Amino acid sequence: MSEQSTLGQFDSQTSLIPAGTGAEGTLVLTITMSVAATLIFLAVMAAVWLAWRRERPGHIWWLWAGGFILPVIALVALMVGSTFTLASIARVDRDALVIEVTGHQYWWDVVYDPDGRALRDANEIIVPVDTPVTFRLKSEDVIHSFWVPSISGKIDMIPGRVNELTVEASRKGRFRGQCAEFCGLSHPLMAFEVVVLEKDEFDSFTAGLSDEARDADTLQLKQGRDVFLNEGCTACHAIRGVAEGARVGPDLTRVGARAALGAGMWRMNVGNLAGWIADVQDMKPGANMPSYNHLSGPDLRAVAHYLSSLK
Amino acid sequence: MIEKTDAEELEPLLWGIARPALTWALHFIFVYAALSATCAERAVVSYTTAAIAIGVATVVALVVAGWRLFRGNRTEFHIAARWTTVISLVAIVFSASPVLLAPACG
Amino acid sequence: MSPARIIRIALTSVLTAAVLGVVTLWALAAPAFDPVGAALAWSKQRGEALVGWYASDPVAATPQWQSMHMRVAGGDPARGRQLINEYGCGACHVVPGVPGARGTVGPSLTSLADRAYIAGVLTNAPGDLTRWLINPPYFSQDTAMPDLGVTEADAKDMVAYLYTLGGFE
Amino acid sequence: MTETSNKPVQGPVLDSLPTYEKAWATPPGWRKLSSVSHRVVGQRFIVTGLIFFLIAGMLAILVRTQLIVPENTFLDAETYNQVFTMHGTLMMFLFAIPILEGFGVYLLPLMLGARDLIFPRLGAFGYWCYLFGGLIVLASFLFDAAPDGGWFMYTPLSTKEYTPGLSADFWLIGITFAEIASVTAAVEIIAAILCTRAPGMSLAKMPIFGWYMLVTAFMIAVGFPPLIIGSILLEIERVLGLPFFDPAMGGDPLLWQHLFWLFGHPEVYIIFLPAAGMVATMLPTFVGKPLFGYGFAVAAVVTMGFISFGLWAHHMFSTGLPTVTLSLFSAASTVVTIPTGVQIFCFILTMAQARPRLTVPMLFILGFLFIFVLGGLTGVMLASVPFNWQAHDSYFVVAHLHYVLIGGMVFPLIGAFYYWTPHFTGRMMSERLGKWAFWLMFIGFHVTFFLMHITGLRGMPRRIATYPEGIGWDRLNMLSSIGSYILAAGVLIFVWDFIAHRWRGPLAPRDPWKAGTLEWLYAPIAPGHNFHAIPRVHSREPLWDQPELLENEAHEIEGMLRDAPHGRRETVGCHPVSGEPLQIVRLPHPTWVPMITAFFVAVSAVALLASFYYVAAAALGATLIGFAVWAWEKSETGQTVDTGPEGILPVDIASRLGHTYIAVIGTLLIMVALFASILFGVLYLWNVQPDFTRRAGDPDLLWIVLAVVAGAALTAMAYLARRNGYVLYDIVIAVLAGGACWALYQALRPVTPDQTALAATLWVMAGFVAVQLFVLGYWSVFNVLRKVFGLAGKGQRIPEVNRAPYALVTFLMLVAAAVMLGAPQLGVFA
Repeated sequence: MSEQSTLGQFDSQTSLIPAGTGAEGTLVLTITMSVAATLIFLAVMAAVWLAWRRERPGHIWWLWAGGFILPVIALVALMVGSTFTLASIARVDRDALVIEVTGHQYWWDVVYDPDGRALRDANEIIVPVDTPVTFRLKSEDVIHSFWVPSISGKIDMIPGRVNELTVEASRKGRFRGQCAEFCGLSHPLMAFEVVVLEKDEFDSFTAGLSDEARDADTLQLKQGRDVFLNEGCTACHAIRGVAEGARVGPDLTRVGARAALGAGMWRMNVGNLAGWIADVQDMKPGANMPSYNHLSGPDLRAVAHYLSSLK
Repeated sequence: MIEKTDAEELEPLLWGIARPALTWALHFIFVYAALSATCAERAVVSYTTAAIAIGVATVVALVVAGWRLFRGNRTEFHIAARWTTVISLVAIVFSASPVLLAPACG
Repeated sequence: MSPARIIRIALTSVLTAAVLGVVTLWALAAPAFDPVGAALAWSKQRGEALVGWYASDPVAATPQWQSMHMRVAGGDPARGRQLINEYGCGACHVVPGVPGARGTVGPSLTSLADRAYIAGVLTNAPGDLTRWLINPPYFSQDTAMPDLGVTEADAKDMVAYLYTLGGFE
Repeated sequence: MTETSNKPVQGPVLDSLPTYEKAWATPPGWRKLSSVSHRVVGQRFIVTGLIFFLIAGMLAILVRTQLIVPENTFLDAETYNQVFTMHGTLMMFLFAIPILEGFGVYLLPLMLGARDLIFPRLGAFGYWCYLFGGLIVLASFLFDAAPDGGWFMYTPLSTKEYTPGLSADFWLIGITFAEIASVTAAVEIIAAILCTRAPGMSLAKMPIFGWYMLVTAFMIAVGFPPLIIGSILLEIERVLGLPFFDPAMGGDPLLWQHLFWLFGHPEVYIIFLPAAGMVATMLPTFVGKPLFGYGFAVAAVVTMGFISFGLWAHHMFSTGLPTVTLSLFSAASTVVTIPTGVQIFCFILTMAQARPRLTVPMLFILGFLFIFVLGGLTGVMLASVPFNWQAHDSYFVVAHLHYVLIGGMVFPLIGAFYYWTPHFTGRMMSERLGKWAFWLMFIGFHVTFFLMHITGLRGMPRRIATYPEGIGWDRLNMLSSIGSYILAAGVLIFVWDFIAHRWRGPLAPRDPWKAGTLEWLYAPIAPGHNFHAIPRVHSREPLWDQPELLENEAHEIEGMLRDAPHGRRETVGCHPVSGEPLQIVRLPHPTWVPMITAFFVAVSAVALLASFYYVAAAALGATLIGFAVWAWEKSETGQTVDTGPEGILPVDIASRLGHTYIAVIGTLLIMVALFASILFGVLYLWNVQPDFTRRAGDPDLLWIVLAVVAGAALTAMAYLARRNGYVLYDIVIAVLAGGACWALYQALRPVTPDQTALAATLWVMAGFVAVQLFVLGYWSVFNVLRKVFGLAGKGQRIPEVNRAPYALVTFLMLVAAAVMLGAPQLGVFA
């Protein structure tokens, strides 16, 4: 799935071009409210202009009409419209596909089928098109907010609480999401990508996700894997089949397959990966991963190649 | 204009202005408390009882707030009392509307 | 309202409307759609061509050997800048002109063209730099710079861009 | 009478009334710092507020410069977070409210016909708390510990674990300290509006600015306490580690959001209302006709004041609250449009009565109408929950909040500066610079903030130091930044004009704008004591409807209380509703005590920051002593003063209509709001975390009953003491207060506060009731000393009359606390 990431892709993170039922319903509301607001604004400005030119005092019913009757009518219409849109959007579909996303300081832990095989991945969420998906949103440290403008509105991820939202992507493609609740130093660098696939492509992906990481077949990749095992990376990162159990950092079993690195902020390639491993704190200040700048040249290259080979 | 400006003339009018607004405040607190009681994890009351309680509270609030809506003449404070009542009545209805529209906590 | 005043108001309102329209269109459009930038680049290019023709008087002027040897045949700096962003060089190097290229793992590439050697191993010439980019470990076993799988064509464009960083235009 | 020089001079100093002028003279030179006159303190609030505005404005320019291009390296992430947090904090807490209070403190006595604000020393104390608190918050930059958690400091990011340094403490302690100024000013404005009006000015004939400030004062009294309690809880969590907001220990991060926004939304209406009050005062002046629909405006202001307390959770739509609760707050957020609409249409219909004069303040009023209406409409859009899920915490909200705050407050404020500066300095500000400032600000504002609506809908989140290139935000942000420079240029022109007009501006004539309200009675700069004689008022625009006020010399108009025969500062106390004179209020002379007391509070705040807890405790002790010295003066109840036309009036009466009684009721309103916020916290945690309710042990029921009994006895004694002020009653009250405190402590001993959030909150509730009891005890001991040293005679029982309601409310709090402590055990609520 490592095609072009949404970095630099125009309109990849906008609520004006919807690609999900939530965003579509809201866009209808946005447009109607914007048009109504513009008309009301022009009407009030016309009233101001009329009042400016008028010499005789206005009538009392102006106040009744402008201050009370019209607003009440407009507000009732707004309330009815937005309450029904809310009812249609804010439903939690019990038997829909469940994906659990847990917010950490500056990255996203994604678990497919959490109640079943609990397959961990990170920072890139694969979703089938035209099928309801229930996101189960949690947080491990501070409050984050899960927001993919193209697909649906945002829901906060609050520690100690589980928020659920059922979302249905209506168009294939890659859409960019970003944490919308200020969560610390590298809050601006905490993005993620939602990849919407056909139903069968999605099934093959989740099947592929379950088996272990791709084997290191060349000499350099084997050296890279040994560096990964000896330099303490396994304390935080897990690779299924190589090093299990660590949950502190993102799961790297299919890290090479992700289109972006560092929670959606850099293109996934050997260059960025080597720079990231060597100097995380400079690229993402405040991240919980230390900069591994004590690796020798060949070791750094080997582990970078090994990780980007894990497709 | 009010000729007699002593306190006895104005006091009831002041209360006429404050009463609807206070009624809205108490009604809002009641609705919020009822919704919190039924939608929170502890679920002290069921949703239907909360909805009925809110309905009753709304009717009571509308009566208390709108009690002296059509009395009083054209003087400034009578207008003020009447308008506070009108705005508060609409606000009370709006506060009660979610319960009537929404079938459950959701 | 005297006619002069009406004309003045009409003129100013049309002018402001036009300016507002162009600016809004420009603000909302995608980076690719950049009429202002394209116009600027076109006029700059035309100007350079004109000046260049006058300056490089085919008969009398002596070619500047110094900058000639840094010329990369068929290298497109603009595409090179884009590729540097694609390959993630910014993660380790500071590359002026590439947004977000502020890595401190490798040396800064500001004024790379003025340097004598590449990574202390190869001379700073177009051919060497291109070969270095294609497979750095081949030339220096212990370098930390990985083999990014850069194709020859990409390397040429990247070198063309890198040589715009420094003394020689 | 001094001859007309080319320099503005302060009021006619009459040689014929020597003791009077001497009594009201403001000490010259640096001693002016000890002045407590509302004219001096008011101008200090305004100038200090303006300075904070410029600092915060400069921070805004840094933010916009950082966002001008994608991936900019002008500011690193750490500095950017500090800059935008301080921009929000300074603007909301240290500029908006204090500068409007400054205008209120300065203008209200002049408009209502009083010689000075009702509690001058309290006003001075409030200003010093504001200045010291503001300096503490600003000093955080020097220690590289500027708060960087956003101006709302959401937990758990702002708890010790994720913000280890002192930055959050600087915010919590500095802001809470600066808020003392707002809360004291609120009590003062309530008492001033209700108790010190000119004879004949009933509430129906009060200028509309009075109604706006009265409703704002009540909103501050009820709105600020939730934040004060929230800040105290968060500070206790950061210092003592009690788990209020830790979900693992039975707390809830949303409790902070509820408490903060219970304050947050009323605060933005507290910022809007005084500014709308200024518009409602300036607009009729330029139209030459009274405000259209005075009754409508009063109704709209009152209902807006109430409904603004029902909106707070529209800041929390995306936190996953139940949908029906979201709809409740969505409904309340839409309904608040109606009072706003009524006010706007009152202004429009006022303008319709005649062709308004296009002066600079009028330009800013038109700017206000244009921008605020647009901001209000985007606000209604945000009230719709689904749209809010897309727009919350995006730049759409940044655009909306700046439209309603800059449009709703800054534009009227700058219009007010142009309108009232002649009253401060005696010189007019320049029309030409004013027009330049307006148009630059208007255009710069729209270029900056209108585009942010689109940037927000295009998905750009708030509070991000950099954004990736090419997603669709680059050019919009560049234009916004350019617009912000134009806006800054406009503001700088206004500031230059405000400074330079003091020597370059033309001399202001008497009543330069042909206004109707009383503050323009004297030729600018009015004398320090506002009125030589307080005139009787017959309508809301005395200067229009009573021509004799403007025809002859201001100091010769006939009125009451012309002289101060015994050299004391006095003003007229009136009946709260009818405005008929009721008493003479003796006002204090310039004194250093408020400044010193505020300094001690500052020392305790800084010591708390530096965690020198003993020094902090000592400084608080010194503050208490400071208050005692402050109140240590001979009671003057029972004396009488001949006021001329209104006859002989008593001084400082001890009754329910007295100004001190109304001030105590105002203070009780704040105390009840504080207690209610804690009660909300207890009920919220009890409701949201059911399995933590009794995990930290059960309070001792016997001691709870004893505490309630002690409280009941206390209240009975307090009401007994009202009739006859025996020293014995005071002693018994003090002992009972101590006993009730001890009983509460014993009751809570089995509950360990650091086990669960509910236990910790119960301890804070008991602590608050203990503070109330301590105040009662301290009050009674102080009474004993005053009687023993002969300062309070037989019939002088103001303290006793005022203490009775205080004791009753404390008893009710005690009962409520007892119910909260006892209920879980008794199985009333499982």
